[in-house]
Amino acid sequence: MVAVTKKDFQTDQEVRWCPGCGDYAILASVQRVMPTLGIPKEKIIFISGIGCSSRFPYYMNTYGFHTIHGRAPAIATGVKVSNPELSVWVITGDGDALSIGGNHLIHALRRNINIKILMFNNRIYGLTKGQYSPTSEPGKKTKSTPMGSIDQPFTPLSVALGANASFVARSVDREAKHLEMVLKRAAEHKGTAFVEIFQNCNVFNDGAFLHFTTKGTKADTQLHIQHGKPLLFGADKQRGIRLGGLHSLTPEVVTLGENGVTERDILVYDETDTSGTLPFLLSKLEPPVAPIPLGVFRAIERPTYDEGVNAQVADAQNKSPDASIEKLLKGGDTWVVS
Amino acid sequence: MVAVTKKDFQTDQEVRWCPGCGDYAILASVQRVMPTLGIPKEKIIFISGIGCSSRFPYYMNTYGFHTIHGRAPAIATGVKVSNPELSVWVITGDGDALSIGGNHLIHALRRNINIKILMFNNRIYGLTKGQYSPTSEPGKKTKSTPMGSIDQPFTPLSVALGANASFVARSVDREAKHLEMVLKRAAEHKGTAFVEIFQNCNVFNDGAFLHFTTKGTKADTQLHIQHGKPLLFGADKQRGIRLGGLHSLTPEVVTLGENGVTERDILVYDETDTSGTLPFLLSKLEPPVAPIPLGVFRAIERPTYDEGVNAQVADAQNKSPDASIEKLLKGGDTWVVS
Amino acid sequence: MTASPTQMVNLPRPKGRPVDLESAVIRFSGDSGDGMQLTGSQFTNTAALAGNDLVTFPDFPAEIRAPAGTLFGVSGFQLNFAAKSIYTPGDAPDVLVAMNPAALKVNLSDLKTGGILIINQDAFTPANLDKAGFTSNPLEDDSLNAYRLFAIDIGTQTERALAETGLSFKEVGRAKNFWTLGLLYYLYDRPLEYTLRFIEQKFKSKETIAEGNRLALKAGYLYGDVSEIFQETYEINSAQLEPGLYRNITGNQATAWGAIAAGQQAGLPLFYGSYPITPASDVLHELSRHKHFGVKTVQAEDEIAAVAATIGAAWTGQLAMTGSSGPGIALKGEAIGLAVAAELPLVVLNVQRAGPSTGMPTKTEQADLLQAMFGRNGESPVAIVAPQSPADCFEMMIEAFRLALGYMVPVIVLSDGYLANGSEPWKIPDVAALPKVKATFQTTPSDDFHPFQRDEDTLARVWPKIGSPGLEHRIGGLERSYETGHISYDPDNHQRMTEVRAKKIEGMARTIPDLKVYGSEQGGDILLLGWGSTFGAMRQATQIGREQGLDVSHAHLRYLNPFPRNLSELLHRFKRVIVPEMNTGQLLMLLRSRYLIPAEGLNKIEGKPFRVSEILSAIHGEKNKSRGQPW
Amino acid sequence: MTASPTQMVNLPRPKGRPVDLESAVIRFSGDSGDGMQLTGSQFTNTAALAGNDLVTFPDFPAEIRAPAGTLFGVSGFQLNFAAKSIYTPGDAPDVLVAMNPAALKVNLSDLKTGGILIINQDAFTPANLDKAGFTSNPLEDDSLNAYRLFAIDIGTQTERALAETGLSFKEVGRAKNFWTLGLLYYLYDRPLEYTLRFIEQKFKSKETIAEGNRLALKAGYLYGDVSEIFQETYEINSAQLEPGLYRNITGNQATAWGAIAAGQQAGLPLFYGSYPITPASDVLHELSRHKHFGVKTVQAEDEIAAVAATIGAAWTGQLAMTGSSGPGIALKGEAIGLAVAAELPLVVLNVQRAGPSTGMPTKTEQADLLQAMFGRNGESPVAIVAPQSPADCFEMMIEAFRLALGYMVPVIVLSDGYLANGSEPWKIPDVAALPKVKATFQTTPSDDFHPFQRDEDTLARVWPKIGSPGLEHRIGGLERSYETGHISYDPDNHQRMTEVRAKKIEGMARTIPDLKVYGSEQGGDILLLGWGSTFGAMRQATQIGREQGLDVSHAHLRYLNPFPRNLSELLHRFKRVIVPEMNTGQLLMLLRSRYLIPAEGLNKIEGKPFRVSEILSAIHGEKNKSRGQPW
Ligand SMILES: Cc1ncc(C[n+]2csc(CCOP(=O)(O)OP(=O)(O)O)c2C)c(N)n1
Ligand SMILES: Cc1ncc(C[n+]2csc(CCOP(=O)(O)OP(=O)(O)O)c2C)c(N)n1
Ligand code: SF4
Ligand code: SF4
Ligand SMILES: [Mg+2]
Ligand SMILES: [Mg+2]
Repeated sequence: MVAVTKKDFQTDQEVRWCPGCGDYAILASVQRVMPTLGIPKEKIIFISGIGCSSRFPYYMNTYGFHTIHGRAPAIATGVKVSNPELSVWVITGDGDALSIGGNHLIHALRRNINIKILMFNNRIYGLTKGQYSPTSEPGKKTKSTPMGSIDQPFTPLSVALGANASFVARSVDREAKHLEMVLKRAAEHKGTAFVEIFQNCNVFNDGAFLHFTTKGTKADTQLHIQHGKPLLFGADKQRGIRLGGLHSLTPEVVTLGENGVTERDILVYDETDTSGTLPFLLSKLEPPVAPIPLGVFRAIERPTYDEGVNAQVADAQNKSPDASIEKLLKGGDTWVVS
Repeated sequence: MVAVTKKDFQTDQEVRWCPGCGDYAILASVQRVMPTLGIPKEKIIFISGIGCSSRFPYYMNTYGFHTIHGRAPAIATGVKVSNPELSVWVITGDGDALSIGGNHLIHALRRNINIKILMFNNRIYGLTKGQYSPTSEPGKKTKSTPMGSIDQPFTPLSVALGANASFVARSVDREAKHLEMVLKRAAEHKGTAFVEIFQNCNVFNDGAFLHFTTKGTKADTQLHIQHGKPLLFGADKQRGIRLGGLHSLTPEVVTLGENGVTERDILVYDETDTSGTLPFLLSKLEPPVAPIPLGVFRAIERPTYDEGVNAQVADAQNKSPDASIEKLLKGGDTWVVS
Repeated sequence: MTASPTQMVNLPRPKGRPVDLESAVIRFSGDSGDGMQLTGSQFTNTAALAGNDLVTFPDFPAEIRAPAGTLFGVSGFQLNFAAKSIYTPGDAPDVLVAMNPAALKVNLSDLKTGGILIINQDAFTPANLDKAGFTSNPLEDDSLNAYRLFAIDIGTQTERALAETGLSFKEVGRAKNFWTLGLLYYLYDRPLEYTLRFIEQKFKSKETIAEGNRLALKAGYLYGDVSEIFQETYEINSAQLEPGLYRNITGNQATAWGAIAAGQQAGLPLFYGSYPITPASDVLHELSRHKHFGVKTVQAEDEIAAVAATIGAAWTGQLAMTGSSGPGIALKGEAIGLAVAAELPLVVLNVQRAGPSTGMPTKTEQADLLQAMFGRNGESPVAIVAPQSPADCFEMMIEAFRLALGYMVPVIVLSDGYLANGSEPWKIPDVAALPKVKATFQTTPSDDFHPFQRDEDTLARVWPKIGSPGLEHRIGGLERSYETGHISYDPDNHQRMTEVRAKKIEGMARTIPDLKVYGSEQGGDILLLGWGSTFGAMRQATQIGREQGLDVSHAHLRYLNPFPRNLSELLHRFKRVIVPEMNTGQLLMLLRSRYLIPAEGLNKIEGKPFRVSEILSAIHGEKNKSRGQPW
Repeated sequence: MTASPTQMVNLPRPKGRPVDLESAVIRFSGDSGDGMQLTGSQFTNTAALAGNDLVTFPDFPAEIRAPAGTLFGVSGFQLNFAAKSIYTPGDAPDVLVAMNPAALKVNLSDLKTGGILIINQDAFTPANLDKAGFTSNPLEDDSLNAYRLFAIDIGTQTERALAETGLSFKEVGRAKNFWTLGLLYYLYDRPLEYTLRFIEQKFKSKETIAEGNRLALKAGYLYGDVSEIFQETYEINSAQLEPGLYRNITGNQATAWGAIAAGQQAGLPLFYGSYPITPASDVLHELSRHKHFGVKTVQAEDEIAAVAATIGAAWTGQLAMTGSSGPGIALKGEAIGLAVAAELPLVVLNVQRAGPSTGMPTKTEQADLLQAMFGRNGESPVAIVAPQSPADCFEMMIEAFRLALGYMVPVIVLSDGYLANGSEPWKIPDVAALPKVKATFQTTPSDDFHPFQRDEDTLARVWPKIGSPGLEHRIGGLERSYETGHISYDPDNHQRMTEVRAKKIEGMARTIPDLKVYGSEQGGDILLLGWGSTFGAMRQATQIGREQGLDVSHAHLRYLNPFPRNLSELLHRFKRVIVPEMNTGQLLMLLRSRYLIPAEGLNKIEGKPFRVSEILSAIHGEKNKSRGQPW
């Protein structure tokens, strides 16, 4: 019995985000994508940490666990290893995932446990009322950094690629169609899927992504990655990314037709690049120097942790079909007292 | 009063590693490098976590703190922020740094706190007697993985680059000269230096690096990175690494003179590549497909965290030279009761 | 009836002679967006400047901005101000302001029978009533008969007053709270000056908004005058406080300032490593604003990194402090153990909140005492102190550092959400008379130097200044030889070191003040013994009880480990010992175990402070709804 | 005098009639590289097969392989075997084997006066003597006069025996331990068969080494016979154990097997999430070998991830267990709180070691009881059980799961290093009679379903099987409404839920056995009350004390939270209650607080178990070197 409409995935819980929060749009997109996956809703699990974003599971009429700060990927690992048949989704924030939870995140990615991690990146701590996060831009003035933050932020996708994530993607709260495409791709991927979703916190970090989400200019500031296609952008797809040369891995933003540049010079994207160098290069692009790349950066196949664990158990069980406590206790050296 | 010989850095503590352990060679190299740095030994701090490797500080006649498992980079952060004049070294193992301590490691690298992190990678948990670690090769049979491990390991340098480490290097316990060169470079770097040192655990993982440290074959299995030089290797430097082409970031191992390959085709190394893509690409190379790259992968300048913190404090103090508790308490709204 | 501000410099005083009151309790409540915290703190400061004694209790929702009109979005601010000494925000409000139906729903049951109920009737729309779960409009049925109801179209009135300002509809809506504040200023005969000054400063760059708020404030005030809805107005004279210079201060602010003061007293730079968490974050915020005192704050990647960095700072001779709330303190346990083993001076602040687990983050509780005592592996004793009021946080922070530095041990400070956000007038102490905090560094080598050499008296180990030539040494979390400071697995040594670590804590008792009794010092029928933020309710209940002729006394522990030296003797002077706690009996357990006395618990875990009446009824021997387990 | 093995199938029995003994205590000691653990466990198994009762105590250094000859590299294995019931590895060895000077130095003071001292004199070189800190050679001065010294050139003898095997010098050196074992087999008249079989299996693929070890074993045996150095040999008859099938088992093995058995009983797959740590790692190792029982082990990235993954498994209906030692348990505190709040069945194993902090990882202690009780934020009760002997770990693991599943709570199991590595003969239980462990899942929807619905009797919440259609629900660490299971900040509800969480634990007492008294059941002069691994020493001391005519009894708590229901009544039957613990008085504190009795502590923190004599002298009222604080 597969649930078929968005409504089936809504709960009766009053949604407790600030009016105008980007989380609403993401929720709507997720609720729209779920019915298209062909998975009965009782087989879908949402697990979150702590943060505004982490309230998400309450609003999904699936199984949900609102756990503790930063630990959702680890809890999800236990869930998935124990229940390989479930579709397990982790909802987390930039603080939850990359600050307190950074270690669990990279280990989940390394192990390639078949869970989907959606990280809502608002570049701020929302729930604790506005401290800077590991993705806040340097110099950010917040309650805890009145003279501006001095940390260099993480690029979340670079971190994920450094941990050898098998699926890495990025989208934006406001771009429902794009986001839903990315979510579907994540669902289809076998292995850990890491999806960064830029999310506007209109209370503590309003407009953080306006420079590339504004209607009029976004064609020039967004680069939509498509597998097998050249990395072109701009309203009329006249601009693109090419390599600096055979000895330089520095990318250049070029315009077709200028300085003899033709489409043949433009990097053709390959999301299956095994070394991960291509997505890594792309993860470093950002405005104002380059457009912000959105879409699926990487999607490769490698063995999943949950399969591995379960295969070993199955294997061992096949080899010892007659395992019993009796045999266990009486195995090895024993003696009789009479 | 600068200490001038290796001896000055030795303690009277009996060294408690297994006979034959690679840690001895690393200790000797560190003790040889220290006197060359021109830093008085009382200004040198060694901080470690827990593991065989983490016993290191006991054998260095400097200040030393043998802390708890995984937390050394965080403790070192407090030390360095408070004492920017000290030379702070972290000694850690593959388990200590990348398993329990993964989060502190990537955050130290992100912040670029000016500490030197030496990670002894023996690809095993030594102190707890031989469980697999996050750098153990897949399928590894250990006490905790009798059917072989199913985790994909981290590539430590890729993790560090994912976290945007400003200095990343690699060496081997047995290659004293190379190791000492790398240690000196790390010491000179301003920012977090991450150095992976392959270290043989002859009790629980003997010979893990023999395939590229064996005398006879190592010229063919080691690639010594040199800034500004082409990536050549082999006894007679006839083999090298080139890019797969303008559309592919997949590196190829080629032989000079074969298929028209000349030295001009070989990638010329640039350790200052800002995007980090070049070192990332190199971090993915390993035998048997390619030689193991050793040396300084990356060395770039970016602001350090300790400087930032101290600059803000100095700035604030300059602006309020007359700060006093009296003024603090009496500032704002007050009233007199008489 | 809008009036230009110039016209209105002098506002009429309330007509007739205001009724003289000893004290009053007002609760402002409304939607999170209604600005009730601001309204409350404006009234508070105005009352403070008038010399009233006062205690406040802000109570906000867990949500940042819950959807308008919902029950969980209700934000409240209660304030007790008086012409006498008071200790609590008051059990039940005399006046309840409810800006919408949800606020009414949540707060009505607390209002005194016959109390004044001021309601913004514009917000009582069918939609809002529905969201608040009302099936009929309480303004229209008889459900509010027990109160003096003033249903006012506050929204409309504000709109009218601001009609000509050119402010948007939304901006006008936001000014409602100033209108309401004005009305209450009228009711309690308060001057507008403080708030007018505040508006001027706060909206410096937004003159039209400033003007709108000024107009709203005055319009509310004038409405009280013109509409003549109140039959009487009230006056509360200034309290007989000790002479001196006063300010209002919250617990978290006092905590931060106490730490800064300790740094100045010790001549050491303060290091604060923390990770944000409710209700402790404001200490991080406050400290990060005081870099000119040499304060360094590190917002770490998590609580473990925060305490770890702080341990690094402590080792190298800083005044080192880390802070969090219960869940974060749980994470720090292992590292605090390292500070115990390495014998490092470390102050750990726990601003407690309701648990277990995430619990109710914005609600108060004092259920982390036993975590502070025992929340680590092994025998791992630390010192524990607890401030008893918002302002007391200042003094207890200095004490915490004095003990940490004097004995080279971690000291845990137990504050809580109620202290942290609550405020009280504070007589600014004489800075010259602040207690000394002394750091004794070793900076030069001695022949027999090793890092676990001890002071004979305090047993504190030396604090070698890292970086000093000739004092190079290695320490860590493994057991150390008492004699040499080297790693030791010797059985007798482990026994000895375990005892030394305990004795350091016990020895502190010699330097802490004896516990004082309020009431019958020579002993008597009942001793109320408490700790932490229950102080106010206990003291007030004791006063009232004694006025009622009961032989009840009160003592309050600010030192929980070690206990004051006279505690045992003092306990035995009383026939009964009652221990009120916002937990299931944690101090109770320590007392019973240590002194084998049949102390009784009075326990409440509701996420909110005791009412005076709850303690009074316990003194009267009434059965309480909740009695503590011995543990 | 090498002899071919075929020649030697039948070895001579010791000459003369061996002296009959009730029991004997042997300690093997040597360098970490000397193979003493192997020697000890070979002797153990041979004794076990002969039907002796026995208790072992391995004691290894913290270092993996410390440099040869150092004091900190000494490894020991003590074994008590007897013709009667025994409970401890023995206070003082009758026989000490010291393979080098360091081993002699570390262990000599424990040897009984007049005891047998077997020394490998080849290792007493000037260099080794120096490393061990001897200023003169004890074999040459008079310092060993108090013992029956047998200084034997074990190295040389082994070399001679293996001269023709073609083994390298190093390999020959490694066989010394088998030579020594052979000698002791001779001394105690034991058959070589078990060890010969072991050698055959262990060195299956290395026949020359197997042959060398066989030769060494036999040569050592024959040396005893031929050299006639021993004036007498000994015999220890089989003990009067309960009839049945027996095996030898260590605590960690029994722990792992108990968990596997619980899984089989419950019909649930066992999930074990852990991160390696001494002395708990062997449980992970053992469980990972039993995947054929459906056991899943996850070696997580740290202890927090380990408990978190286990919580995920628990939520979805697995038999969920996590394990560590004290420092790791400290890290798990916050997450255990989540399991308390979310009411999940979770077993948490703590194999305690000496603390605080890293402490002495290879040494034993029982100082984490109060951490188990209180090591989390908020009021966060969990159940606690503690096995009392290595084999008892099996039963208590099953109990832990029974309670966790029956009440939907976390249960902490407190083992320790002494139990974990020690072994004893275990009468293999009747599998059919193992206690039931029942999981009650909800799998189908009901009209009023919510995830915090409870069983009226146990108050356990439902356990909805994740994945079942119609039971979709959301849980978490925020406070929940008793009525609806939704998030609730309601004050009365928080009080109620706090009480429910406590009552679940208290209610368990109805299903746990009453505490039994060994000795004077009706009460008497002294009750020794303990928990955990002190059982053996306490029982033995009680036996001896009673034989000496003292009115002393013994009771041992295997359930620490809740306590057995009869505990209060039982305590009051005795004039004195003495509580021996390897901590500074943790159970003592709980008892005194709960029951207000002047129980006395007998406390020892030396990283090693109590001696029987220490407890005996306490019974005799002698002043102990360490008396516990009440807390
Ligand atoms: C152990 C612990 N530490 C700290 C907190 C406080 N806390 C809750 S959410 C949060 C950060 C939220 O930031 P993010 O993950 O970016 O989520 P957002 O609210 O922005 O969606 C913090 C610090 C906590 N609940 N638990
Ligand atoms: C909190 C905590 N968890 C676990 C341990 C046990 N432990 C000590 S060292 C170690 C791993 C050591 O591996 P690695 O860092 O690679 O160091 P190596 O011994 O190989 O040099 C572990 C798991 C501990 N001491 N503390
Ligand atoms: S604080 Fe920010 S992230 Fe949180 S709910 Fe409000 S707008 Fe959204
Ligand atoms: S166990 Fe391995 S890493 Fe540890 S000291 Fe021995 S050889 Fe070195
Ligand atoms: Mg965020
Ligand atoms: Mg290692």
